This record gives sequence, structure tokens and C-alpha cells, in this order.
Amino acid sequence: MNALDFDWKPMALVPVLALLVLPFIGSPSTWVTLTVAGLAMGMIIFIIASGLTLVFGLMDVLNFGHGVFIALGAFVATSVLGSMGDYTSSESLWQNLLAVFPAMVIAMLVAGAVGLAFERYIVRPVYGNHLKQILITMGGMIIGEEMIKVIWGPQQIALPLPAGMRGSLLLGDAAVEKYRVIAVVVGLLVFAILLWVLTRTKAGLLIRAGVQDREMVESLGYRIKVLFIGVFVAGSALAGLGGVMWGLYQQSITPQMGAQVNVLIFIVLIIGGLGSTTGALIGALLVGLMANYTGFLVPKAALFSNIALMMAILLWRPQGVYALGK
Amino acid sequence: MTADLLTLRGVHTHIGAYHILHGVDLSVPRGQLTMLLGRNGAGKTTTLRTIMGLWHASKGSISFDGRDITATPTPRIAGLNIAYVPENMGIFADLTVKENMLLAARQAKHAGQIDDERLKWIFSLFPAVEKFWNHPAGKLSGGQKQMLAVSRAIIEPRELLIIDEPSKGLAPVIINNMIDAFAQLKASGVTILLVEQNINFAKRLGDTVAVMDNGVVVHAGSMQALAEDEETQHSLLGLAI
Amino acid sequence: MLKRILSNDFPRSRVLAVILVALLLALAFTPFVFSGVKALNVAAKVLIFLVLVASFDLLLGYTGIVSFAHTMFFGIGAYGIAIASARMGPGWDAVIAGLLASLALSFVLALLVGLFSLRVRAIFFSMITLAVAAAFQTLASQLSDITGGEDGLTFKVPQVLSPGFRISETPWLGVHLDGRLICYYLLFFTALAAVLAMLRIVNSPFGRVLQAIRENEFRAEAIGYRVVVYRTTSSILSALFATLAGAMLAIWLRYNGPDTSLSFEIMLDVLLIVVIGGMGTIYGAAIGSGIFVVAQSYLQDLLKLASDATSALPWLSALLSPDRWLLWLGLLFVLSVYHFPTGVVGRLRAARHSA
Amino acid sequence: MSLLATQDLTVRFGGHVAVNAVTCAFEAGTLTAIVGPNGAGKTTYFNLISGQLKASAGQVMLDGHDLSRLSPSKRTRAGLGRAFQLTNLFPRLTVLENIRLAVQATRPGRHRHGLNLWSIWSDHRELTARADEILVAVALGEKENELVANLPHGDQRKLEVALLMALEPRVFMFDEPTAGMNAVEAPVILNLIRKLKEDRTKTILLVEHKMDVVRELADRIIVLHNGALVADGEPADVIASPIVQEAYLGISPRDGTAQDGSAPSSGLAPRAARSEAP
Repeated sequence: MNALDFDWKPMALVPVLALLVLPFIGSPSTWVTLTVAGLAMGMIIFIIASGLTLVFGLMDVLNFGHGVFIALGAFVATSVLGSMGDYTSSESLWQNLLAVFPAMVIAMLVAGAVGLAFERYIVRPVYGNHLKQILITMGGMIIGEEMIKVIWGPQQIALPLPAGMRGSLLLGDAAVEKYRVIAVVVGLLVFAILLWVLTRTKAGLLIRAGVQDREMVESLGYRIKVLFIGVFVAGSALAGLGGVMWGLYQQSITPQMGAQVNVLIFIVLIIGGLGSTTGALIGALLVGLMANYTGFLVPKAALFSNIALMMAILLWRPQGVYALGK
Repeated sequence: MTADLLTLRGVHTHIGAYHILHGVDLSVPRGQLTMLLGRNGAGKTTTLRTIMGLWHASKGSISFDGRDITATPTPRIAGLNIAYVPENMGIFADLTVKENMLLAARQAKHAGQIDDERLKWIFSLFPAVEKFWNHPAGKLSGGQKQMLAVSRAIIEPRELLIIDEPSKGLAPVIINNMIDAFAQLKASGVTILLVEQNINFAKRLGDTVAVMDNGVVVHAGSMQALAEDEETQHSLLGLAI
Repeated sequence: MLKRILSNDFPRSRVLAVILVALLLALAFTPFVFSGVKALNVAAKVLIFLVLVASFDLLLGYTGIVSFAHTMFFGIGAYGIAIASARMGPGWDAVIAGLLASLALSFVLALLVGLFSLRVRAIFFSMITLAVAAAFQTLASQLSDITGGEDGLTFKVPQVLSPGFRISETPWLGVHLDGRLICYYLLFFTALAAVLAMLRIVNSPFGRVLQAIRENEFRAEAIGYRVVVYRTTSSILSALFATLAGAMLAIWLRYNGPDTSLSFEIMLDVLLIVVIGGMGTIYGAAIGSGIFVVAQSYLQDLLKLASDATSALPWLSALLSPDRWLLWLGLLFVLSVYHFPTGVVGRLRAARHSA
Repeated sequence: MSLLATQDLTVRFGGHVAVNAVTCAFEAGTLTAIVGPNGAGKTTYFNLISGQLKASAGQVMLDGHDLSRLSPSKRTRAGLGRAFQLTNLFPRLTVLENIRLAVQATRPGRHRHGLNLWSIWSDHRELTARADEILVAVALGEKENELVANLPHGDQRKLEVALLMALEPRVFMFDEPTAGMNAVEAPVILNLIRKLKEDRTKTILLVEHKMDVVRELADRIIVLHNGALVADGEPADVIASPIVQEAYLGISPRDGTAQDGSAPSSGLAPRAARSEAP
């Protein structure tokens, strides 16, 4: 897309929100800490939401059970990290990465595999019927959560940060946690990869085209159902990765964590517009920043502030910031 | 090699509770241009969509080059080198013209692999496609979108072109270009099936014609014969050509 | 006479009619027929869910609106009674004040949610109501000085309903005539009146327009109905009945907390009941509530037996442990949506036509 | 004074002008046929009049009142009834219920146009009676308890017309009422339209392709092409005129009428709003 007529306005929302809040927070250093925390949280939510926005957009499938992959990813990570004690306890970041990286990969593989089964047995039989999709994917989430409880037990488990990732850096006089910077980097990496796939590869073009006119893509000779399974599995894997990072961000995980994050992801999808990866990024960053800012200013109203933010954006653009030309 | 590339026998189509096609018999001779005419709601578009497998024939059979494709899924039908331009043109608005064309060129992995010769030929027929090459397709006018839709269908050599109202919204000069294009394609052995409202356009291009009414083909024959037979035209189409 | 009571909306299936009558009699005479506190609690829960699910189906089955904010109104009703009774002391004035306040709050919130539904696409609306319900649940647990926070509020009900109250010392037909019995029958007649009222609403000219909107909102507007007015009225009515159900819950339990009246699990129960019973019919809510609540209460006992029996295979007994009853609920949920789309009422009515 | 009039009515989708400043007046008691090739803007013109589409410019006037700000439901209650080209009814309700909903929407009575929550629907006998009358008129009498989803296509087209009649509007807008109907069913509907015409109080707009139907029923024909009004006049001379041939047959222009539908040069300029009744 040539940059000339790219719709810049939604992009501006993120810096605008950050600057609007500055006067209320008072000290700039706290503002920096909160902003980085917000961006990190936003990035993690983006990773989880990016897959789901394509599943909603591409096949018009309402998956209300996406949260189960978040919990699955996090719990798989605890098992992997648990077994690699000496790597996680060492101070050197590289050693830690030797444990965290495989944990992420395995979490993504397991979540992707469960995603494949979830699509095959839960989603495929209800193509085209939104109400049934909502009901059945919710049922799928309950089953998923309960199976996690059977395997890992119902109680909360700690997911401590590896030693090398703990502590924080000093940016001027603002303390910024190391892990949060890592989260932002990983988030940007995922966004870059997704954008490259969607704009530079034929599969990416097919996904974007499929979101607008499935029948035409099939009439050009491409099996869109196979494409969709790929997108669904990738979405589940990304949710697994997001689960690992969310677990590390919260330092503890519960089988119900999926349901709690689910609500935030829906808000991100609504703000961003269904089927738009860039929209999901903007939505996620806004939600992350808002959650951290209100968490500091008015702790009780964190979730309400995000709902207010969503309502405001919907009054501006009822289809979300990047509604596709459907 | 049968004389007809595509044959429909007694095809019925239901959409939900609606029974649209009531036993369509249609044969599209190889290497010729067949016009499918008829009033609104006669079932023309439904017939094309049933051929492409977008809607499933509840009864009857469709065969292409001797092969039964009645229940074949759409992607595989397109894979038999059949190009289809739907009534709403099926343009991917958020993709650029170039990206639309790249998707139509199944063999090409990236824009560089599209056959240059053929692209130049298409640019000569439809200048707008070249002019807005890197422009989002959604920004094009109705006529320009129609040109892009037809260009996508001919970006790679195809055995059968199925186009729903190619002349819609096009200025006469572009219609003339399109007529030349179809003539050249016919000469190179491509078979074409067009749904048309514009009877004059049909008369100038069609070899054979089939007229539909109420979900059945009520008349089939050579275009020439129908063009001369004032009386049948009037009864079939309610209007003298 | 029956035509007027049932608003000319007969079960239209002999088997269904028999089941409904059996359900009515069972609920009416529970105290006399089934002994023990558990049976009374199960019956009371059926009555409460009957009103809650019927009001949800007024929105989903009749108007075609998918809203997950329904438990919010249920919670408002329960908290209304709890807060009023805790602050004003037990008494009918507290109950009335609490009920009216919660009905007013539900009215305003339902109006806002209803009007907002017009700005956005149907899919967004369902997701937004999910977020609003979640936010309301967190709010209830955070405003601890009003709502008693996580552990909720325990309070006393009017003297005549309290267990200590005695109509007469001698039990009648083997049943103690105490406040609990009176409270149960208060619930019974409230539920009966609410369901018959909803039956009348869905069979009124207004109810028929709701069905037209469900079938084809565009054409309903085109033939002259201001769809906005009908959708919003339907949302408000459904919210008010849900609030009433919440109040019934609080009066029966004499306690209310975020998990008892606001948790997402209640929303899942309501969805499952409406699917099992059958959408688009008040009788579906009645049958569904009966089947579900009874199954849910005794399922856990059943699982306990199964789990002990299979203690030899640890992983199997873990699967069958009563704590994992939600797993079986989820499976039942998925299977009934697949194989049982029209629910019990739909299946019975279809059987009648073909029989 | 004309009952219904559109003044420079225009609508644009992106760059494309679908309806191009159409000014036209329709007298009470007349039947005007609206003719034009596919994509000429006929259905879009109807959507602008009945309020489904917001106009980019221009107004719709009924009895001299400007309807532009009214919603579709208010316009219908003001007397603008419409049947749709693509059948869109209430599929899982019965034929009788579909018609009763339309009768209830506009006829005064205890049911207060549907806003009555407490009476039983079936008690409103007058609704059922009126609905039965209309069903018999469109030959659907014996199918009253069938679900609309199970009706054959022809019957559903009949129900579209019946739904319009149930509204008892002052302006009837038919959009290809007999499309998809067989030779037995079509005359039933055409007779209905003819009867409507004969009582001389209703204004009828008829989008129709079949020229024989147009010739027989129309008092006047307007031709739309590429969204513009290109001809307006008596049926006989409009059909024979070069404009209709060109608009319909797409013959490359011979007599100076530009393809983009600018005002025709021949004597059939669109008639200005006429002051006196016919």
C-alpha cells in the first residue's frame, strides 16, 4: 500500500493517549515506567489478539474460547521451565533464553496442536451460524479449562521470571523492568513477521483477500478452508506464546486466566476492527496503556476505563478503527 | 474431443427453501462464444454460480470436457482452467490492482513471474489497469473495477471464461476493446460463456445463444438466427432488437 | 379460561403438556412430597432459574438479541435486596425498597445497553455485553463497603419468612409450617405470575413484532415498526424480570456475593438451559430449568460415587471427581448444541407433527 | 398538486453516481412504469424514496411535506408502501402471521400498531379478517398456516405483493412484482395492480422489464439509464423512441445522446412538475 493515503489517524491515538495522561501522573519518571509497562502489556495482548482477529475476519467465525490456549501455553511453559532449573536460575540472560525460548516454542506447538483439534471438532461443524459458534466455543473453553485442571491441578501456580530477566534498567531516573522491554521487543518482532507475511507473501495476500470475499478467492482456484486451518492453528500458537509471556508478566498463572484475558482481547478486536492486524496492534497498545494508567490513578476502575475507551472509539468509528471494505 | 466443452443436463438448484433452477439444459460449444440472455430473476447468475460450484445442483449433471463436475468443489473447478467473473466483480478492495492480478495468476509466486507479454496485451486493452497498478482496487470507479475483473480472468491462459455481464458500466470505447479481446481469445481456442443484458453487445459477439426464463432455458440456437427472427426475440425478451 | 391464562399459546404436544403439568405439580407440592432441605433448595433454584431463563429467552429466542449482560441484572436484583436488608434491617420495607431501587437501576442500564446496540454490529454487541458483565462483577467485588466485597452480605429477611417463625406448632401433613415454607410459596407464586406474564407478553401484538424483528429486522422497519423502540423495550423487560429473579435468589438464600449472582458460570447455566429446553418458547425455559437444575444438583453426587468406584485408576477418578463437574457440563453443552438444536420442546413439537 | 415528487434526488457511492439528480412528479391515481437496463439505478431510486438509503442531495416530497429526514418506518406510516425485488419476508413465521404484521403496522385499532403488550394477539379478530381478505385476493388463501420458508418462489413473490397491499398505502411501489412467476401466477398479480389503478385514488410506481405489461398498465413511462432520467412520456412514443432503444440495446450513440446520460436532445425532455391534475 503506498503510504500516501494510508489512514494515519488511528495510529496517532496511541501517542495521544500517552500524552493526555501525562499531566495527571505528575512525575515524568513514573509516567515512563507506566508507559513501558503499558506498552509491554499491550504487546502481549496483541500477540494473543492478532491470531483471533484473522480467525474472526477470515472465516467469520466467532471463537469465544480463544482464552483456553493462553492458559494452555502458560501451563506448558511452567512444566518446561520447571525441568530446566539450572538454566533459569543462572544470572546470564543468554542462559535464561536457552530455557525460555524452548518453553515458548513448545508452548506454541502444543497450543497449535490443540488448536487443530479445536477447529476440527468444535468449530468446523458450525460454520456460518454465529449463535452456535458462540455457544460451542464457550463449551470448548470450559472443557479446555477443566482438562488443564485435571493435568496441572486447579490451584494457582507461580511462574517466576528467570534470574537474568529480573530487575530493571534505569532510563534517566525511571526504573524500567527488563522483562517488559523484552516483551515489547518480542511483540514488535511478531508484528513485523505478521505484517511481512500479510503484505509480501502470496499466502498473506490470500488471507487478506479471503477476509473480504471468500467465494472469489475460491473461484480463483485456492482452497480457502486449508488456509483457514493454517490461520486458526497459527492463532492458537500465538495465543500460547502470549500465555507464556502473560504468565511471566504476572509471575503466576491460574487455569481461569484465559477467561479473564478474553474480555480484554474482545475489547482490542472491537477497537481495532475485525480482520485487521494493524488495528489489533493499536487496540492492544491502547488497552495496555489505559489499564496501566488507570491502575495507577484509579485502581478500582481499570476494566471500566477500557470499556469507556472502547465505547468512545465506537462512537467515532462503529466498525472499529480499520474496518475492512467488506 | 466432444463438440461441447461444457454441458448442463436437467440442472436444478435450491437456495435455502427457494427453488431457482427448474431443469437447465445448456451446451457451450468448444472455441465459441455463447451468450446467456434473459430477464432479471430468470436464473442466469444462478446457473453460472452452479457451474462454478458456489451453489450445488440439487439434481441433474454438469460436465466439463467430458468430466462430471456436478459436485466438484469450486477451487478444483477453477483449477481446470476455468476463469469466472461474478456479477459483483469480486474485486479485493483493500488490495492493490497489482495484488489482485497476482492472486489471479496462480502460477506466479510474485509479481515478477507474471507473463510480461500477456500483461502488456492486457494493458493495451484496459489502460486503467496499468494506470492504477499500485493503487488500492477499492478506489477505482465501477467501470475500472469491471476492467480489472476481466483482466484478472485473462491474466493466464484459460480453457473457459465465464463472465457475468462484462459490459456493465463500461464506456462504448472500452466495450469495443473488450469485443476485440474476446475475438482474439476465441481465435486462440478459448471458449467463452457470457451473461448479458446488452442485446446489441450480444448480437455483435455471440456465436450461439441461450435464452432463459423462470429457471429453464427456453430457447437455444445460433445467434445469427435469433438476430433475424424479430418475432421470437419479442416473445422471449419482450423487446425487439 | 385456560386460553386466557396461557395467552392462547398451548404446548401443542400432548407429551409436552404432560411434562409441564408434572413439573407444575412437583414444584407446587415439593415440601409435602419430597422430604429434606436439599429437595426444597433444588425446587427453589428451579423456580429462580425458570424466571431468569424465560426472561433471557424473551431477548434471545424471541427478539434474536444475544446479550451476556443478563447476569448483571440478576446480580443487581440480588444485591438490591441484600444491601437494603443489611442497611435498613429486616422487614418488608427493606425488601420493597431494595427491589424498587434495583428495578430502577436495571431499567436505566438496560436502556443504555439497548440504545448502544444500535450503534454497533450484532457481533460487537454480544462481545461488549460480555465485557460489561465482567466489569460489573469486578466492580461488585471491589466496592466492599457497599457490597460486602468478595465474601458478600449475609442478612435477615422479614420475620414471617425467617426459619424461626411458626404459623402453628403442630406440623401439617408431616410438614413444619415455618417461615421457610412461606418463603418457598412466595417464590412459587412469584415465579408462576412472572412466567404467565411473560407468556402474555410474547403472545401480544408487541411479542409478535419482536419475532418479526428476529426474522427480518430490515423488513420489520420497512413495514412501519420503529425497530429501535421494540428492541429497547424488549431489553428493558427482560432485564426487569432478571432483576426480579435475582431478588428471589437473595430472599431465599438470605445471602448474596459476587459468585452467587454475578459469576460467568450462571451465564453458562442460563445458555445451557435455553439450549436444552428449546429457544423461542417460554415452555423451553420451564422444561430446561427443571431438567438442568435437578441434573446439576444430583450430578455431583453421581460423580462422587463414580469417582470412588474408579479410585483404582487415578487419572480416571480425577476426571470423574465432583470438582470436575464443569467438564461434563461443557461436554453436555457442546453435544446438545450439535445434536439437539431445537431443544426438548422443539423435538416434542416436531414429533407431534410427524406422528 | 402531485402526491409524490422527487427533486434533484442524487446518491453517490464513492466516485460512482448511482442516481443522478432525478426530478419527477407522480400524480395521484396514475400508474408510472419505471424502465431501464440492469444497474440503471431503478431499485436505488426506490431505496431513496422509501428511506432505505440516505440521499447525497435532493428531497423526496409527499403531499408537499419533505420526507428526507424521516426513517423508513415513518415514511411507510406516512403512506409510502413498497414491495421488494429480492423477496425478503419473515421466513419462520406463517403466511397469515406475515400479513397480520403488515396489517397491524398501519391500521388503527386496540393493538396500537403493535405497542400493545397485554392483549392476546389472536383476540384482535379484525386483523385476522383483513389478512384473510388480502390472502384470498392474491390466491394464497389455503396456504395461510404454512411457514413462509417452505413456500415455492412464485408464492413468495405473491406474498411480497400481499404484504404491500396490507399496508394500504397511498403510494404503491412495485419492484418487478412478477419476476420469477410462471404464466398462471403472473396474471393474478397484474389483475390486482389493474384493480388498484381503477379506483383512481392510489399512486402506483412499477419497475418492470416486460414491455407488454408496461404497455398495457402504464399511464406514463420514465426511463432511467446510468442513474439519470433520460425519458418521460406516454407509453407509446417512449417505447418507440431512440432513447429507450439506446438505453436498452446499448447501440453506440447515433443521435447525439451522450452515453453518460446527459439530458436527451429529442422532444421527450423530462416533464416539469405539472400544475393541474390530469
